[in-house]
Amino acid sequence: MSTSVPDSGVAPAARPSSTPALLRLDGVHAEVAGQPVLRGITLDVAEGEFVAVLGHNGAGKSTLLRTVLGLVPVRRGQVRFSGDDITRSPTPQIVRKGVSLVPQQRGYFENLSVADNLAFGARTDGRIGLDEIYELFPILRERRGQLVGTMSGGQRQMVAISIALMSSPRLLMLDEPSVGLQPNLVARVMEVATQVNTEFGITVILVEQNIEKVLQVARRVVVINQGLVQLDEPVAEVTADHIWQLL
Amino acid sequence: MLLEVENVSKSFGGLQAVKNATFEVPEAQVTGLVGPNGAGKTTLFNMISGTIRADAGAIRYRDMEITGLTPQARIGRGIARSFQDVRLLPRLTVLENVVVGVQGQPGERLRNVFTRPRHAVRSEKENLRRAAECLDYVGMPVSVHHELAGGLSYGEQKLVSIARLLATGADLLLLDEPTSGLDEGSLDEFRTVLRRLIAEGRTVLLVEHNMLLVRELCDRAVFLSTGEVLAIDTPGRLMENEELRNVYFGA
Amino acid sequence: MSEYILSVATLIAIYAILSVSLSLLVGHTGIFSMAHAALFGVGAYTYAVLTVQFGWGPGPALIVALLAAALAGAVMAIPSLRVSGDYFLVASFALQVVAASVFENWTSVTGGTGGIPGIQRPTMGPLDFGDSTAFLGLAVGVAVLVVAVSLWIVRSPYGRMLHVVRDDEVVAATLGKPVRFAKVSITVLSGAFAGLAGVLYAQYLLYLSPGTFEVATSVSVITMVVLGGMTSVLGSVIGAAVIVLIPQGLRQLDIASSAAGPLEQVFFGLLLILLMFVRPQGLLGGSRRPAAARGDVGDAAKGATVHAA
Amino acid sequence: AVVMTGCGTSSGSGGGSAAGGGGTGEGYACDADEVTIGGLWAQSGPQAAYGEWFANGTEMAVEHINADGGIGGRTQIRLQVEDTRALPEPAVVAFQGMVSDGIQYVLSSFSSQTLALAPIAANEEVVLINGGAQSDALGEQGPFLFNTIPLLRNESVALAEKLYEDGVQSAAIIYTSDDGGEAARENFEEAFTELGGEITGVESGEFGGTDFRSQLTKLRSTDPEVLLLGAFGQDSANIINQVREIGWDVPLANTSWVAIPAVLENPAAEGLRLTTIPFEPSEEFQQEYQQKYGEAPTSAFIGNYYDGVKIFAEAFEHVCDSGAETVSGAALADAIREIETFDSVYGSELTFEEGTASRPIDLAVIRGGAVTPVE
Amino acid sequence: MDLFVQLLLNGLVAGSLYALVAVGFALIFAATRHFHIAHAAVFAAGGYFAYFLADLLPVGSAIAAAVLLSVVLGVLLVVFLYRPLERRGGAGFVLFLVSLGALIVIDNIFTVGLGARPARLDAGGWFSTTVDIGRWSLIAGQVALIVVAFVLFGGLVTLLARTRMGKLVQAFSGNPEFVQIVGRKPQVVLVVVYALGSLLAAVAGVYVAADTGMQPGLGETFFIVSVMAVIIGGIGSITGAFVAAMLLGLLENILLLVMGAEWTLAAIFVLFLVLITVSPEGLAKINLRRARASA
Ligand SMILES: Nc1ncnc2c1ncn2[C@@H]1O[C@H](COP(=O)(O)OP(=O)(O)OP(=O)(O)O)[C@@H](O)[C@H]1O
Ligand SMILES: Nc1ncnc2c1ncn2[C@@H]1O[C@H](COP(=O)(O)OP(=O)(O)OP(=O)(O)O)[C@@H](O)[C@H]1O
Ligand SMILES: [Mg+2]
Ligand SMILES: [Mg+2]
Repeated sequence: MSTSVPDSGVAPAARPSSTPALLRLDGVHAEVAGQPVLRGITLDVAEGEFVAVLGHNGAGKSTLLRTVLGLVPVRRGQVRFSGDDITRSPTPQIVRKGVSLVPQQRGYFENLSVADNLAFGARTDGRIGLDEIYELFPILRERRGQLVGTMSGGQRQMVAISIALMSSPRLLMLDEPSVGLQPNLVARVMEVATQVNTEFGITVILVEQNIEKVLQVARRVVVINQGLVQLDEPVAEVTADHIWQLL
Repeated sequence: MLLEVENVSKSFGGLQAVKNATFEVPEAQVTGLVGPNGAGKTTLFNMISGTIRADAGAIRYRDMEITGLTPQARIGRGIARSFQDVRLLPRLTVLENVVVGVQGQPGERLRNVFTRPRHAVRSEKENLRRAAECLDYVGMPVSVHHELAGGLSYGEQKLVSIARLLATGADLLLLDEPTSGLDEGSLDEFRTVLRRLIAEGRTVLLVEHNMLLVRELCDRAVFLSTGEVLAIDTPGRLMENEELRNVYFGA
Repeated sequence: MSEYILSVATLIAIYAILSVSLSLLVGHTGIFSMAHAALFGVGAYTYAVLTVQFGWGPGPALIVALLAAALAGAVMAIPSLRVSGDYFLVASFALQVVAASVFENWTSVTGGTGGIPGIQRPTMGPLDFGDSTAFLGLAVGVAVLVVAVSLWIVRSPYGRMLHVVRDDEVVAATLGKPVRFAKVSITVLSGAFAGLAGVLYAQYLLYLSPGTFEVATSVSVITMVVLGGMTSVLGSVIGAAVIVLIPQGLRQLDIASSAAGPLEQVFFGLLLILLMFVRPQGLLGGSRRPAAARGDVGDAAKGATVHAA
Repeated sequence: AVVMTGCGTSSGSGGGSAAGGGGTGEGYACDADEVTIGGLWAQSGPQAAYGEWFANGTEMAVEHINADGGIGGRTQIRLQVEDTRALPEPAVVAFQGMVSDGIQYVLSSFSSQTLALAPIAANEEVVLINGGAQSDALGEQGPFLFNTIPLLRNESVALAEKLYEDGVQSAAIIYTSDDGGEAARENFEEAFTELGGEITGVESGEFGGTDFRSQLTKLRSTDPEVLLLGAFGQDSANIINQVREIGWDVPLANTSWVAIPAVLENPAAEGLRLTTIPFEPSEEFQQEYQQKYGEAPTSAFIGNYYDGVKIFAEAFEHVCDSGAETVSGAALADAIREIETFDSVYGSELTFEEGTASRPIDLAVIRGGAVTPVE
Repeated sequence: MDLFVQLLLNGLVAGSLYALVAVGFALIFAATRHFHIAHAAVFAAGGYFAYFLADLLPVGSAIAAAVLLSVVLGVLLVVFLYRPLERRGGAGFVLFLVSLGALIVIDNIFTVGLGARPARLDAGGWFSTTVDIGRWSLIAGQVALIVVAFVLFGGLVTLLARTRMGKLVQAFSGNPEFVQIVGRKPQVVLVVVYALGSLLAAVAGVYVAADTGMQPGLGETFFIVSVMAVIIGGIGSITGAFVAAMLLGLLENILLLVMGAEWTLAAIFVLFLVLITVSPEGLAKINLRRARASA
């Protein structure tokens, strides 16, 4: 049903920045199941930024994050992280460079216990350890022996977020982390995202549907539409209504 | 009362997911089922729709006990559900996904396929028309009717799953987090659909974490926590409740 | 036409019936059966035993053979009600081995490994199916009928219901579909078709022995179905033709040594591998590519894990 | 009849298809430079080891005849072999192909495939030679099937009689559940009990690489005087080992098919009693075979197929000598019946009785790694 | 009684053989969801390689080299067939058929090499020395087989339960893609799993070659019974597979007391069908209940 959008689209706003880009996408094209999904994404994210990505269902937000991580092959264009070309690097190698993703679905191992799951995120040099996680999600301490597959939808989501946080990445990508979470936890997750960004200088890319929430936490907004960057502005320069109209 | 849940319990191994839950769902209203993650909402849905069996307690629909019935029998009486994780059939087309919701199709009986082919064909036409209507109802354009459901975006899938629910003709609709992950546009669409349904006299039991939506759409809400019903009230009053605020809504 | 060509053409028609009947299960209902050779065998043996051992006429023997194969299909459906995916694959494997074992060891009825010689082809009025051309006509006629019925079925609402059952049983149940009945009825019908193929096979070969109805045959029928495209009824026909013709084609290569047989098998294996790389959706499995190619054996094991205990 | 591509067009050219013509009625031309005969046996699958012996015997005979200038010093024989995996269906299809190519004479083996071919051979009037299968049903398959191997009933009955004469009163049977093993059991059991002997127990196992120890353990508890092995090839060798490994010293017996190197060289087989169809090819033959195939020609199968080709040559000449211009399958079959007795590579004579070779059967014993006759 | 105990001992031997093949398959299947029917070919390869190499090397080295080669074979299959195919989106039946193709190819290549003669490995005189156990007996080769089966099984369980690699294998079995997202290499898991699984099967293959000789088609027979054990044991449970395989071996032999050998396998299969119809999750269901209760 996707009507084709000409490659030119809306040119992304030039983003002069004093710090060198941590992540740089240059005209990235990608396909899923033979269908073009990303059609030339160009995006720079500087170290320490907090970028929110918005867009319709099916706009290609998840695909964008998965492409950065090498889970979706790049057809055309280039992805650089911290100056290195990672366009064709295997996922584990990219992760080791310091990129973490909380996927939209199944960001955990159902068949392992909570504790075993968290161990996969643990880093010896980690700034966020088990204690911090258990403070954030107390239920996980209580249930540390339970198989994640037997937990409720929201409980699983907590595990997924925790694994990514514990890996203490340079770039943290969150794909709708609050889906299915109870309201007070949604707020907590947003707080934590802000906290790791400001306290530890972790660069954050957050995909979200809730515009108001996004504007509260992020410092820059990127809107994706039909596989292209449609808007790319600092939060200060956009309003919810403005974005509403784009969507 | 359309649906009565009385002292229903369910344990998984050592974990009691639902404890003596009792509540009612009045006809032609939207009743919310809210509560923290892991409260037992999905588990309750599973028991009402018959995909799992309650350990104890009774479930009544239109004053008839349905506790022991199969899922097939329950939908036959007019209870239909959606899934937290959508569950469309990705290899069927959008229209097929909806038409399979229609109950009592003569063409689904192998015997009729051979012995009464004309009858089956005629009613098939009628069913397809009805499915198309349901898709129209949720705002899906005709152009997507023959696309595979697997290729739809998440939001569209959710709308199609509601169309499928409508096609069943059921009176009681169980919706499990129908809006999570929907973009703002689709959310609007969903609101409209739900209002129209209620206006038509259907009954909805809605699981939802989006409290703005609950407040806007629900007449009453059941608050569930660690498997127990803590309160039943209007959404507005529930949200003012200090205790619930702490465990759920947040400051 | 030479006897040879008639013979190969007849085999293609018979295997087409068999593979179409299996595609109803595998492609349309998601029942991955490794026991199709057993159903085929039940039809063939019932017919042969009744006509040769008990002197029945071809008509009644045919009817009983179809019923027996349908019944065998019903028996096969029982585990399919409880398990799916890999579990059923292995369950049907077991059924296949049990059936083969019965064909081989119930010597007093099936003649054991010695088999049943002396089967006759039927005559119908002026039509003598002992004539190879007439028999080919019969086989093709039956095949066309089976294909037509199968196409009609998979395109009916009943077929659509099978697809729902195939893709998600929980959803099917919550939509009010009679999941069990759907599975049993299609397995019974598929069994009857396989039995029909078996009867034709007995009449074609005029001799039965258990070797024909072993796992290897089930495997080659599955190959026919997958080759043609699991959800394509016509594809199954093509798959059958290709699998029957391959050894005939290789024969023309005339590799004259004792290694010819194994090399032919090696070639067949390589072909299978190559096909899965080049066209996993099968020859006619075109339009609905991504999903069809994902056809899932691994389903039952979802959430299964390696654990030491 | 429509003839397969490449057939009939090159008659007499020395190409692969001088057989010419298709279907029944016609046949080989007496003045052809080359005629084709068929071979149908397993080249792959579990039975392929036997296929190799059949092939070797057949090939040697073809080479010998061709080296001597062909049949009647003129007609070369060409051998066309196809793999059947010992299954009936591929055999039938391949056979039909051979018939369409005009072949009038086909060597086959394995009971089930040969039983499937027999009615078609009769219908198409093509001679079918079996030198490997011993199932008794092969004795009643009409005028176009000739067995160059005695059937099991002949051997098993002889074995039962000779053992009983030796004073053996009771026997247990272990057999493989293939047609050969099955027939061996049935015939022996019937003959032995008829004579007044007692069968103390019967056990079976799958053909091919089975561990028989448990069955043997069970049979041991029935305490028979002799254990009959209804198995051949490696299975037979395995059973012999396993009998001794479980510490059972019962005397063993088997029919001639047991005499393969793996058994003869095995000290555990010492003293095993067996029927033999004395296969004593000439020194020359033995040397040639050894050189060609790297083993001694101990299997009688080799001889049976060698004879099968020789019979063809003799029958072919017989037909042409009688003034015919073509040699049909029917004519070949008649010729074989007329000639009746042939020289055999066995070193003895071969006589057909109702289509089945009657060969002398002796009782022997394995001693010092060799089959030694007993008086 | 004498007979019964001897049959039990024989059952233990058969069970050990099935267990080696079954545990290897269970590991591979649970971790990868590959219906690796070419496992049967790896089993056969163990026997064939040992048979061929015994002409060139002392028997001990030949066996070691044969096992190593089979392990390499198993790993090659996953690296060059399954993995690339998965990359192209193949799964389920597609992988099954490729595996089937590989089985046919490998089996027949050996047949060409052998001329279909049974490959009987001469493992030395010790192999068939009778070992008396009370009034009963086994041969030394059988005793060795049982010991090896238990040792390898124990080692594998320890490895899975105690090491990081074990956890990684489990993680991979649950969510292979997420393994990459947490920065681990899935190839490593695949290689380890196939190497270990193939090792177990190859050892069983060597034993069969030494005992009765390896033959075309033999691998499939052992494979079918072993897969059945995997299902009875509960897919994913290594211990379940081991125990079920042992039980099948014992049962197969004990059934001889009441029926002929031609029916024992059929009887086991019928029993299997009844069992999975009644309790689809196999023995693991019981395990799972216990695990939940303790959670
Ligand atoms: N496995 C798949 N098969 C077919 N199409 C797919 C698949 N995965 C994604 N797509 C298609 O790719 C497009 C982009 O999907 P993506 O998941 O990136 O969207 P999104 O912006 O994350 O949407 P949402 O907000 O719903 O999560 C959609 O049109 C979707 O239908
Ligand atoms: N099959 C199962 N085995 C063990 N525990 C289970 C199982 N299913 C659910 N649970 C547990 O039961 C509790 C209730 O789960 P349920 O899915 O009903 O929660 P929910 O209210 O729907 O939560 P959410 O809002 O997160 O979806 C949870 O603690 C969960 O861990
Ligand atoms: Mg997304
Ligand atoms: Mg839920």
